[in-house]
Amino acid sequence: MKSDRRLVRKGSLEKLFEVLKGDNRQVYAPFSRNGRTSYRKIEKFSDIATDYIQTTQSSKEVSFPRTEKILDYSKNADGMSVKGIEPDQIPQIMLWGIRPCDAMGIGELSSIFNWDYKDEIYNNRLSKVTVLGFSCSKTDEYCFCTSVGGNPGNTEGSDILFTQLGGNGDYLAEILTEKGEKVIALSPELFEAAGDIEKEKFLADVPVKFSHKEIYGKLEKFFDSEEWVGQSLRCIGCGACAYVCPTCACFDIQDDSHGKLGSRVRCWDSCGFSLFTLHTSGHNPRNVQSARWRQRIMHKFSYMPERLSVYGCTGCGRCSRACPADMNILEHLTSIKEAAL
Amino acid sequence: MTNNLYMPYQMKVERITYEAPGVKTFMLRFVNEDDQNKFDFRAGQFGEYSVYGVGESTFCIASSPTRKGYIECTFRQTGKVTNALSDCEEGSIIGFRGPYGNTFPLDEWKGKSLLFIAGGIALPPMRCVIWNALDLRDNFKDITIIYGARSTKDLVYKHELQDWGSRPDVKLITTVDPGGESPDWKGEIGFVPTIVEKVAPSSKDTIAIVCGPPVMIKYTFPVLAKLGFSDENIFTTLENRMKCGFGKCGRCNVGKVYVCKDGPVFTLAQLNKLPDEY
Amino acid sequence: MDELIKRAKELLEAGTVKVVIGYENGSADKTRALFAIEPKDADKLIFDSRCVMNLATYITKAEVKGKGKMAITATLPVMRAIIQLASEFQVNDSNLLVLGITPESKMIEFKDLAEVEAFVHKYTIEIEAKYSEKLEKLDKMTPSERWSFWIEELSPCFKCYACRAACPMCYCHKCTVEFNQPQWIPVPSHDLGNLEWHMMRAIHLAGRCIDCDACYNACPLGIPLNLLTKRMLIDAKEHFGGYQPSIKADHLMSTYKPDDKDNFIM
Amino acid sequence: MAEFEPKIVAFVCNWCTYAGADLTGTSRIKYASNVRIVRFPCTGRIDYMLLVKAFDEGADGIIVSGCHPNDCHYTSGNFHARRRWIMFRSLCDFIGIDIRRIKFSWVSAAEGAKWADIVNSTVAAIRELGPYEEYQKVAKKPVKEVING
Repeated sequence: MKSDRRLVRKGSLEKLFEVLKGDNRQVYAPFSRNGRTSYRKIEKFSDIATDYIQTTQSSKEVSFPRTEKILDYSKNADGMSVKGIEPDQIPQIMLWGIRPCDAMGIGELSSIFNWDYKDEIYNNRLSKVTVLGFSCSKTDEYCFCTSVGGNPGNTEGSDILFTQLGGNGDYLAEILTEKGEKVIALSPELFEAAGDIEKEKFLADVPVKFSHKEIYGKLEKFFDSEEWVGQSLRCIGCGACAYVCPTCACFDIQDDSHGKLGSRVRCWDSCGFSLFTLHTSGHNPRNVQSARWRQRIMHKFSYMPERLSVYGCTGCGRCSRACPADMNILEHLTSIKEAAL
Repeated sequence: MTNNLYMPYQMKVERITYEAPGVKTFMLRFVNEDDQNKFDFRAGQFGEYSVYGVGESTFCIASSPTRKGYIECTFRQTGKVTNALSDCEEGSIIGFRGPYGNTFPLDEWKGKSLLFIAGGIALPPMRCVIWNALDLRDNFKDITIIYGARSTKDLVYKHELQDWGSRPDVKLITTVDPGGESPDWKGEIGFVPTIVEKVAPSSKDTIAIVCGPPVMIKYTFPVLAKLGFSDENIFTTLENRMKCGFGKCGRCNVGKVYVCKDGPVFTLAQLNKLPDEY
Repeated sequence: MDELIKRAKELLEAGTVKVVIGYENGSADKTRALFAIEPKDADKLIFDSRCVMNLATYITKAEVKGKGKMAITATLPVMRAIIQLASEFQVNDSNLLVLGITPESKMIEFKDLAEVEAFVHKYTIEIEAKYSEKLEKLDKMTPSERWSFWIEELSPCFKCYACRAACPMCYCHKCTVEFNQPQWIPVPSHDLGNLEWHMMRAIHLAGRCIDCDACYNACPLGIPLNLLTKRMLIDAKEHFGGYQPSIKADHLMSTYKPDDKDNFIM
Repeated sequence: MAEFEPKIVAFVCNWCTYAGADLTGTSRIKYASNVRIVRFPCTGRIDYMLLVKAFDEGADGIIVSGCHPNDCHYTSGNFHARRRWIMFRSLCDFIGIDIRRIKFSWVSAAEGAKWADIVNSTVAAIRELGPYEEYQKVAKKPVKEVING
């Protein structure tokens, strides 16, 4: 649908926040703590962090929590009773202040959970989320959304996209979906008519560093390259990159038991861990860090495009910012682009 | 929730058979009759078996799809879940979800001879196909089974081996590794590849299905090639670590191929195209 | 650090070592580990105040160790880690050469690890004032307040294990957290799983932690988990007379004194 | 509501305290029945994680007991254990685990009466403190449905 463009006064944002918070809805927004920003449930408008280029953690945790119950069980005298999770236990969530790259990531994550088998647990949770995106006016050297099909004012994935018109100005609101319209309906008076606004001039400038098609083509023949070994030598094999990534979906399934009661949970896992693919026999198909690093890159830029027709990277640059060993994905992709076959 | 992919069927352990040291076969029946009526699978598929409070573990369905009303699985006690399964008694309730993965193309094999080569604990995935083929015996020409284990006590399905051995329409060759024989052992002594070479089954109109430890498979493929089997006519299964079973959890892939969805059954021709990461 | 570059080149050219581990410029204003294998790679070596990552974490990494004899640019915390690792038989003179950097930023090349130890022993491990203050503040709280503090502080932890990966002392191929028979520590990251993981890590580092803050620096969520190990260090000082890594001496937690404190035992 | 009965897990060594507890019984000394005893070869074998697990599974208090110094069946197991207890106790205190709920003692095979005293006094102390709800709230807290609030 053609997006409806409205103007929201700077002072109206707080009013909108108050409206959104009510009536069995929760607002999740960026919150700063220990110098890091992540999404959490916000009660007070003033708690929302504003001074960030990109949040430390992606908003993935809202639709794909790091630990998520998939069933409950209890042992009793008659045997076993097992119960699934009811969708109405999940509240309506307003996801406030996410960047266009994160919003694009929602689509990529959804493709993983919906190719072939449809993951209803994920879909249910996502159906309760309304995405209120905020365009980027600032960028840093880690950003590369424009190289992977995004841009600082990308509307993809958002229900409403807000773009601030200048440093301290009002906001252009692009209402993109039905969910977005429902938000407007909650307090239409906050959304004024917008004149002709050239949104692009208020957006950050993110230079294109490569084209993802170029990387895709290269990776097809790159599996046995020595480049992986060189790149991964300083990788220390933690899961930080995967856990802050908006599109990494690898998970583990674990049982959590307390006496006769317990639940089965789905929790995040990372292809960077050495035991990720370890067989019970002791055999490990990816037994060196270079194989694990290769899996991370290949999965995002070769396997996903081929199998799911989407890329597994939104160019948010979080993995590079979070990496304790300074593995920089942009730099590594660029060197793959330039490497001789 | 209507469609929770992770929700297992409740299964009752109806019969436990001790197969070999640390190896048991469970016969499982659906607690809910509805589930049983809806359930259907094909030879080669696998499932996720779970003990509540402990976790899930992946292995194949070892019974034939032609035998309705129950499924069987055979597992060796090695990890957390298989140990907990092993502690189950007859009557216990466990979880099972599946079936997942692709299947052995038995329909395409109609009118051909079948050669089964298995080693050790790898007979269970093949047992499913063997019984499936035997139940539809008229569809196939010769059926040959070559099965080897470390020692006589490690041979699984001892009763069925006797059964197959006594059938006129099956040629069964069992073997144990040198030193693994008991005084009354009447089968062959030697490693599986050696025995295959010795038996030298004909490759004419024949499909070879090979399952076993990596080292056995590695040395069996060249023998089969020498006997004239084409890569397209050699089938095997890959076993990778899995959590979900349906292409989401991200750990079983070999390159772009997901063992849980595109496998576990592969022809040698397909395997040759995969990167060396399994 | 021309001296460092020159020496690294010599070592690589002569084949004395196969790899020199040091720092190079990284992205933004960060520095990162450099593995110089060809002599020309050594041109990228740098050293300045931004170089805080503990490089000793790499000397137990199979992919690095597998290259052959290593030389390492080692600041004081790195040297301490090396000595502790040597005392646990993870490195020795035959596979490691130490190019030390003194707190005054002077390079000194050590003949062997015994010399490194002697150098390390010139300094004691002191808790920085800003941390002492935090610890004191915590000590003044009631146990219940501390409990709430830690549950809250640890709640963001998503168990990426960056703290473990960055720690030079966490070199086990299979960590306690990965043992599942029995399942000592719940795998999912929830309050209990996070609490037990960090408790376990702190206690396994008691008497081994050289206080380099690598775990804290690595944590993508900025959790102050180094307070736990610092507390262990203070206790070691109070009860066992202090900790100093040493190749030959007994490990603090695998030895005892007949007169260890026992006023809490009935 | 019925009076709170503390659940107490005692981790004891085989050679001294377990024999001591046995003596308490054969001497017909009556003592509180709130204790579940877990027998170990030596206090040196008692991993601190076991104590944490006891709290996980619902214990309100813990007793750890072994041979007196110099009496260890394996010469020095209890000395090593003592060092670990010092550190463990301090860490627990720092994390905010109520260390009044973890009691350490030396009880020899001849001290049947002392064992009864320790159990009785521990039970009384824990009864005073009440159930360890603070810990149980965390241990049994259902997995968070959505991200941290």
